[in-house]
Parts: sequence; structure tokens; C-alpha cells
Amino acid sequence: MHIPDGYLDLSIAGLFFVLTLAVLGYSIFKLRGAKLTSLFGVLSAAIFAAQMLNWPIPGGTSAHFVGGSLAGILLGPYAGSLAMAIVLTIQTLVFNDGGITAWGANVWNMAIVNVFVGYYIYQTFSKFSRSFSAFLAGWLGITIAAIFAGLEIGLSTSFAYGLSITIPVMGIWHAVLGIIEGIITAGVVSYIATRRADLLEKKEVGKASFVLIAGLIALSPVFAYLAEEVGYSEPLENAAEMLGLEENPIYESIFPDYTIPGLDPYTGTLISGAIGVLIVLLLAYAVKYARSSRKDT
Amino acid sequence: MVHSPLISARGISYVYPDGSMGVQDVSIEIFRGERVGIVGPNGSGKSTLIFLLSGLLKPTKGEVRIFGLTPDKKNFESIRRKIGVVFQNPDDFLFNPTVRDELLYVPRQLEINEEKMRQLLLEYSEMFDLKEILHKPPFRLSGGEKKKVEIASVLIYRPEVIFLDEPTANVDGKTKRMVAEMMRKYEGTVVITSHELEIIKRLCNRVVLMSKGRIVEDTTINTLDERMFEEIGVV
Amino acid sequence: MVHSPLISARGISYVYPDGSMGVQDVSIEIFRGERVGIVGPNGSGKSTLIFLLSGLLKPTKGEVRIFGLTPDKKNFESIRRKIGVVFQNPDDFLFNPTVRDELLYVPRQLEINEEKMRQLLLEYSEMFDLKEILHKPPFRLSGGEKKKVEIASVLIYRPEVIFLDEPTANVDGKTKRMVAEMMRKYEGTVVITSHELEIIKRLCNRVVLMSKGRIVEDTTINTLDERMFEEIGVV
Amino acid sequence: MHVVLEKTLKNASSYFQNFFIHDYSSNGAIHLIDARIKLLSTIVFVILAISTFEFDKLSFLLFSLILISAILGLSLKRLFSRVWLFSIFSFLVVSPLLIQDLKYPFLFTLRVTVAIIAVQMLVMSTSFAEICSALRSLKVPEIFIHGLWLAYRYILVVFQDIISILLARESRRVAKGSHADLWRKGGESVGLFFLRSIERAERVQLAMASRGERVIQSKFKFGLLEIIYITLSAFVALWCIVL
Ligand SMILES: Nc1ncnc2c1ncn2[C@@H]1O[C@H](COP(=O)(O)OP(=O)(O)OP(=O)(O)O)[C@@H](O)[C@H]1O
Ligand SMILES: Nc1ncnc2c1ncn2[C@@H]1O[C@H](COP(=O)(O)OP(=O)(O)OP(=O)(O)O)[C@@H](O)[C@H]1O
Ligand SMILES: [Mg+2]
Ligand SMILES: [Mg+2]
Repeated sequence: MHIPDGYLDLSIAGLFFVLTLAVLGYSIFKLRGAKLTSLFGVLSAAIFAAQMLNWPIPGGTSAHFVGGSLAGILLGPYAGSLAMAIVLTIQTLVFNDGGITAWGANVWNMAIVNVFVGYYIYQTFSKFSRSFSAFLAGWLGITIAAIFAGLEIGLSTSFAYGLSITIPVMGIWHAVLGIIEGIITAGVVSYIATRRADLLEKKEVGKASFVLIAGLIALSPVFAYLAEEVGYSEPLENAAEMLGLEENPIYESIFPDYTIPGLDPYTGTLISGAIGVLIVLLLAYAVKYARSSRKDT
Repeated sequence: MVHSPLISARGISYVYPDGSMGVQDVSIEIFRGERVGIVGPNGSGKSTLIFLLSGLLKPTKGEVRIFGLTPDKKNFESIRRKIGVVFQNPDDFLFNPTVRDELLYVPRQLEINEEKMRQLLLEYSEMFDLKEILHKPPFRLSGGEKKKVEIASVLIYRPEVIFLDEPTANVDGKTKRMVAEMMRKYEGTVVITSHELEIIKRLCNRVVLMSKGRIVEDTTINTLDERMFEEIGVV
Repeated sequence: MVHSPLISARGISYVYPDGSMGVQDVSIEIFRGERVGIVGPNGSGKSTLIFLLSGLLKPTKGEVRIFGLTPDKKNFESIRRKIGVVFQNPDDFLFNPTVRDELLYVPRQLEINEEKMRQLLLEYSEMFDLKEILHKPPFRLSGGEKKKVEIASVLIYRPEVIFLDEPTANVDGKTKRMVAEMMRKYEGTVVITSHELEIIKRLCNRVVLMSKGRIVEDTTINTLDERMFEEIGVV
Repeated sequence: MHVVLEKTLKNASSYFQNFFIHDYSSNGAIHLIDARIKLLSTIVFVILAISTFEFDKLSFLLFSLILISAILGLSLKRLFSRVWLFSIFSFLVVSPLLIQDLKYPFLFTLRVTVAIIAVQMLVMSTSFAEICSALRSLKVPEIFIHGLWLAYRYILVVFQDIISILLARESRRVAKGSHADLWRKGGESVGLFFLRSIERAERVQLAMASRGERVIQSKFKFGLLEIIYITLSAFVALWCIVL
């Protein structure tokens, strides 16, 4: 369910960047002074490994083990969301699995919604049965995260499918695949419980924090809807407009007096495009030759 | 103060989290310039003792003092700078993306200048014959190559005290001789464990014999009674 | 057919996925009952050769035949049943939840009856002194204990051919002697690598010398020219 | 079944290993440019790509990025091998819409492709340590950087472990074993593997402690190379806007 670059409108991508940075910043604030443990490192690595095996699903993005609930249960919601955010960042920056502009939305879905939802489901029901509550956390956590992903791409006009397609596709697929997620989560949690119970100690979260984050999660679809309403889908045009260039296509400003009869706007664009590429070529060679200004180390 | 020990342990025990006994009620003092060989059969607690004496593990009972200090958060870095530990298992030790990064891991933190760093790298990669594998990730090396990288990346920052846990396991004869030679010339304090008694006899002036988590003998190399070794199963 | 080799390799090379050369253009034949010692400096390709000859890795060039067969999916299990491999690094080898499961991993697959199984377990855990750690997970053992568990869990199913990669690294003197004794009595075919030439001289009747991925010498122990060892860096 | 499963896992993890130590060892001009500047220009390129559906702009971007990669020392073959699969996937996802709008699926795919190329240019030319220090100088909190670095290193260890365990199992698989067995053992293996990794990691943690834990900061490079690269990126952006 990693959303790539280009599927989201800039306005929606931007909104989720803001929301994500707020919650992640809050988590980091809560973790101040704490040391990241090896459990943190291994869990990130293991989740990373598990997420590698992914397969495309039609009408959405792709499906795979996510591990958000597991991270929440083992590390607590703050460190858990940090761990997931780190996994997603590595995937973005090393594999380009999930886009750079979609980082906010991806972290929101898999590192915040999934982790917090999974954590609370586990905490609520673990009184009754440890493995059942872990299963439930894994299953519902990923399903809800997928619904959020469906919502984000569905609201985006760049991705031409509407909510009525994206939400059911993402939601239903992940509700089915989520059963596997639930089983793995339950298996690992109960195994750890028998061998290293110290890793499962309860991590307390204050009531106020809970209300705050739960509120943000619940309201985020509304924000997204509003952002799409006020946002514009063609920011480049607006930028060009601001620069006063829209009404004055570039080939005209380059060849103001040079009007060949029959030079239509299309050819004009082609020519200015070619000139642009030529300048890029020259600049790139300049970079290449500037290289010798630096000693190899 | 001349004769205060560099490292001292009084009545320390270490129990692993699963309840296994690592070492039990051990007392030992190590002085500047000593070459201590720790020997004992498998599972007798040698590696555990090294982790304790180097301040990496905290004893579950008793206290270790290093340079007169109890290791804590504040003096942590200064102690680490002075104590180098070569782990028995290089896989537990090597964690950098390439051999080069591994060798320069500590020098980089010490902010040694570029020129000096290049020089160190050259010297040690030549000495340990690592030049052709500098760009490889350490986990893709042969068993002995890993061990060599490990030893080189500790020796490269010349700590005052060096703990070597089985430095010669898996390494070839040439490297063994080279390591022995380096350690003989080393001015600092050296603590070695090994199952090859040759190495211990060649390098150490003091031998500590362990069995079942306890020290059963602690003597100079000259007064060593080798019959005891056989009894315990070291040879 | 009496003199057809058990294992034969003709012109095999192995290049690791990252492009490192493991072994290069190696040909070797191993006959029933031979005791072959493979020696060579670190990174010369001994472990890679063992993986190739035992059929665990497929050469990137050339062909290995084991019992006259090219290893494939169909004969995989039957070959594995007859060939035991002790890895150089026990951490790469041990994966069962406890030492007991580790020892019984193969016997259980062979569906040996309970009584016989108990007996085997008793015999081998006594021989290798593992009784007190039978319930422990292998990753929580000392370096030498791991190696002992590894050797025991291969010897326990008595394969026809045994490959031992550095069986004596990290193990104590008593175990070394015991392993040497067992191997001497073993009726099968044995291939050993070791950096302790003593072991090779004591156990092997044929010595293969490797350097930079190639076999540079293949001779009986009596006609061995030890000067070559020094040249290459083995001793 | 479990033979297939193990094979898949093994292939996946060895594939992964080679993928992970990518070709930043090769030494093109683009490899030498300061990571911060590459990161920022990548973000600019991606934003450009995803904020338009105009064919002229997208194709100008595509041409420019490919030119830059080729001239500055990236292998185009490698670049495309990392891009094509995802481009096709994106096209398939939106291909049903061909019925409504002939152009949309192509433009959509084009912009996704351009964005991926932009990111791959960064990924293929920058080591992870450099990316970490770039992020740090962009004021990303220390604990996040530390976590990134920690996770990155453990990933290497964990994957090496998976491969060796698979080989070890193979070396002692003397009977076929049933499917039921696989499922019964499967859960246990995952838990065990996890536990083992944690305890291995605890020891690696000791190793890090014994040699200090500071994340290395690579030096800020700023010279002619950077200035021209910034000019180049700025030109691409500007031309793209006015085109
Ligand atoms: N991580 C661990 N968890 C639990 N027990 C352990 C662990 N590591 C070691 N032990 C136990 O502690 C005891 C001492 O182990 P240690 O590694 O110190 O032995 P050693 O003398 O170094 O042996 P060797 O010669 O094999 O290296 C052994 O009984 C071992 O089983
Ligand atoms: N997993 C791997 N990936 C890439 N290269 C490897 C890998 N394992 C080994 N090599 C390389 O292959 C060559 C041969 O390695 P091998 O392990 O066979 O050596 P060896 O003779 O067993 O050495 P040692 O005495 O140290 O055990 C070495 O140069 C090594 O760096
Ligand atoms: Mg030890
Ligand atoms: Mg080897």
C-alpha cells in the first residue's frame, strides 16, 4: 500500500505531510531522552524484510505485510510509529518504494494510523486473550490503514478513479490479506510472550495524548476533503501565471520579431523544448568537467 | 598510586537473562603493561569475563572499576576510547556497510584529519592484507577475513587496553604470526583468550585459568602447572 | 566401477552474486575412504569449495557430480542424507529452538524410532559434554559450545561423507582431541579444512593446497613439501 | 511447497543484498555532488513531475533527467531496469480508463515514470550514510537519524541471517516433509528467527558501544561542482514552468 509519486494531488500530499510531521514530532517529543534499543533496530529491519515481498493489486497500489500493529505492540505507539516511519523512509530513499511527495501520506497510513489503531486494539482486548487481541490488532490495523490510503488516492483528481472505487478496492483486499497480517502478528507476539516477556511490558500513553491523536486521525479525511476543495490541481500553471508568462509563451519571448508564417504554437513549444534540452546538455557537461575540480577520495 | 590496578573486579558474578551462569564470584586485578592470558574449556566464562572487565556488560553482582572509575553514562566515552575489545564472533562485531567504514569507524569519531586517516587506512589494510576487500560489506567475507577486519579495526585506534577474544580462531598462519608480533610490540595492556596454548605462552606473562565460571588459577607463566590444564580439559 | 570417484568436479568456478571470485577453474576427485585436508590462506576459497563439492552451492561454471549424479531436485534428499557438512560458522548452521532439536533434526526426519533416538541423544550429548545445555537455544551458547553442537548434530546421523570446515576453531583441547579421535575411527570419507596443520597432519592422507581460488597442490601427506606452505602464508 | 517457498525467500534475499549495496561505489560526477543538493533537487524534480499533466513539460523533464544521468555517469541500463516494472504497473492500474480518455493513462504513467527516475538518480548515486547526514543538516531530529542508521545496519545483518539459515536447513533436509509440517514449523520459525535476531542485535549493540555510537557526519561539500549542478536544476525547473 505504498503510494508512489504522482498518484496524489499536491494539496493532499502536502496536507498529510503536515499532519504526519505533527504527530511524528509529538512522538519524538514524547521519546526525548530515551535510547533506541536493539529491539527497535531489529524490528525495523524485520518489518523492512517482510515488506519487501509485495505484490500489485489492481485498482489500487500493492499489498504486503505491513507490521504497524506489531511495532505498536512491541515498542509502544510512539517508538512504534517512529520505527515504521524509519522503515518507510528507508524504502523511499533506497528503493523508491513509496514516493517522496507521498511520504507524508504513507507514513500517516502505515506508521501512524496503523500503529496507534493496532496498539489500542491490543491494549483494549489483551485482558481477554493475548493472541486474539494481537490478531485483531494486526487485521484491523492494516485494513483501516488501507482505507485511508484508498481515501487519499480517491480524493486526488490526478488519480482518475473516485472514492467509490479506491476505498472498496483497498479496504476489501486488505481486509482479506489482513487475516495473514493478523496471524503473523499473533504468532510473533505470543512467541515473544513465552520467551522474553520483558519485551511486552505495557507502554503507558496519557489520556490527553490519546484523545488528541485519535481526534487527528478521525478528522484527517475531512481535512483532506477540504484541502482538495481549495487546492488547485495544476500548480505549475499558477506558478507560470505568477511569473506573468502564461499569456506570453516562451517561444514568442525568445523570438519576438521572428515570426515565420505557419509557425504554430505546437512547433513553437517543440523548438523551445529543444533549446531547453540543449542548454541542459551543456550544463550537464559543465558539471561533468567541474568534477575534476574535486579530488577523489 | 603507582600500583593501583587499571582494571579491578571484586566478587563479580554475571547471570544471563535466561538464568544461565556466566561467571561466578570472580575477583581479579589487571595492572598497566600486563599481558594476561585467560584460558579454560568451552563455556567456562572467558568471553563473559571479557565483557565484564571491559565495562560492556554490567555484573549482576559485585563491581568492576576501570581506571579507578565505575563505568557509567558520564565517563562512558572516555573509557571506550581507551579500551578496545575484539569479540570472539566477528559477526557480532562488524556492522558497517563496508570494510573501509569498519576500519575508519573509530578514527572518524575521533576527528582525525583526512590525511592521517588515509595513511592509517593504507597502513592497516596493507598489514592485514585487506586492500582488495576494502569495498566489500564485511558480512560477505570468508571466516578468517572477517576476523582480520575485526582485529584491524580495533588495533587501528591504538587503545590503551586491548581485549582479544580468540584472535587466532579461523585465521591463517601468516596472520597469526603477524598478530602475535604486533601484540608483542604493543606497549599497552593486553588480555587474550585462546584455545591455542602456543599463543598464550608466546605472548603472556600471566595466565588465568577458568573453569565453570570461576577463576581456579592465576599465576605467572613461569610457575604454571600444566597438569591442571589437562585435568580441566584445556589441552 | 570400483575406482569411480564419490565426488568429482571438473573445471568448476564459483562467482558470488556480488561478483567476488569464490573458486576458479578447480578440478578434483574424491574417492571412498579418503581423508582429504584442504589448506590455504584466508579467503583462498576453501569454504566455497566445500559448499560446491557437497552440492549446496551450484557452480557458476563447470559441473560437480556426487555419487555419479548431478545434484538436482529429485536426488536432493538422498544426497543430503549421505553427505554431512559442518559449516565454518556455527551461527550460520544452527537454527532450531533448542540444542536437543538441533541434534535430533535429521534423525527425526529419518523417522528413527523413539527408543533409538533417545539413545543417540544420550550418547552424543555425553560425548560432547552437552547434557547441561540441551534445553538452551543454540544462539545463547558460548562460541565453542556452538561449534560442538554443530559437529555433534552432523556426526549423529553418520553420513557417508563428512565435510568439516574448521572443526577445531574456538573449541577447547579436550574436544579437539575427541573430534580427532572420532574422525580417525570414522569409516566414511572425510574432507577437512583447518588452519591448524597439526590436525591435518594427524588425520589426513591427502592434502590439497589452495591459493586465490585455485588448487595449487594436491598430494599425499608423505610427499608434502612444507616450504610451499610458508610461501603462500598457510603457516 | 516449502521448497518453493524457501527458494523464493532465498532468491528474494540475495537479490535484495545486491540491490542494497547499490552502485555508489562507481565514481561518476553525480556521485561526488553533495547529498543535500541532490536531495533537494530530487524533490524539486518530483514536484515538477507530479504537478502537471502537460505532455510538453513531462517530456522535457524526462529528456533532461535522462541526459543528466547519462552524462554524469549513471548507467542508463541500470536506471531503466529499476524503473520499467513500476511504470508498467502504473499503466495497468489506470488502463481501464482508456475507454473514457485516451490520453490520461499515458500522461499519468509518464509523470509517475519521471518521478521515479528523479528519485533513482538520487538513490543510485548516494550512499545511505550521506543521505543520513544530508537529512541531519536539513534539521531532521537526531533520534530519527539515529534510528535510520540503526535500522539500515540491522537490515544487512537480518538478511544475511535469513540466507544462512536457509542454506543450513537445506544442508540437513534429508526427507521431503509434509505441508502440515511446514505450517506447524513455520510459525515457530518466524518467532525463533525474531528472537534470535533480537539477541544477536543485543550483542551487536555491545560492539557499537565498545566503539562509540555517534553517527558519522560527512563533510559539507560546496564547490564549483555543486554550483553548476544547482544552476542546472534551477534551469530545468524554470524552463519547465515557462514551457
Ligand atoms: N547469550 C547468552 N545467553 C545465555 N547464556 C549464555 C550466553 N552466552 C553464554 N552463555 C553461557 O554462559 C557460560 C559462559 O559462556 P562464555 O561465552 O563466557 O564461555 P567461554 O569461556 O567464552 O567459552 P568458549 O571457549 O566456548 O568461547 C556458558 O555456559 C554459556 O552457555
Ligand atoms: N557471501 C559472500 N559474498 C561474496 N563474496 C564472498 C562470500 N563469501 C566469501 N566470499 C569471497 O570468496 C573468497 C573465498 O572465500 P572462502 O570463504 O571460500 O575462503 P576460505 O578459504 O574459506 O577462507 P577462510 O580461511 O578465511 O575461511 C574470498 O575472497 C571471500 O571474500
Ligand atoms: Mg568465548
Ligand atoms: Mg572458510
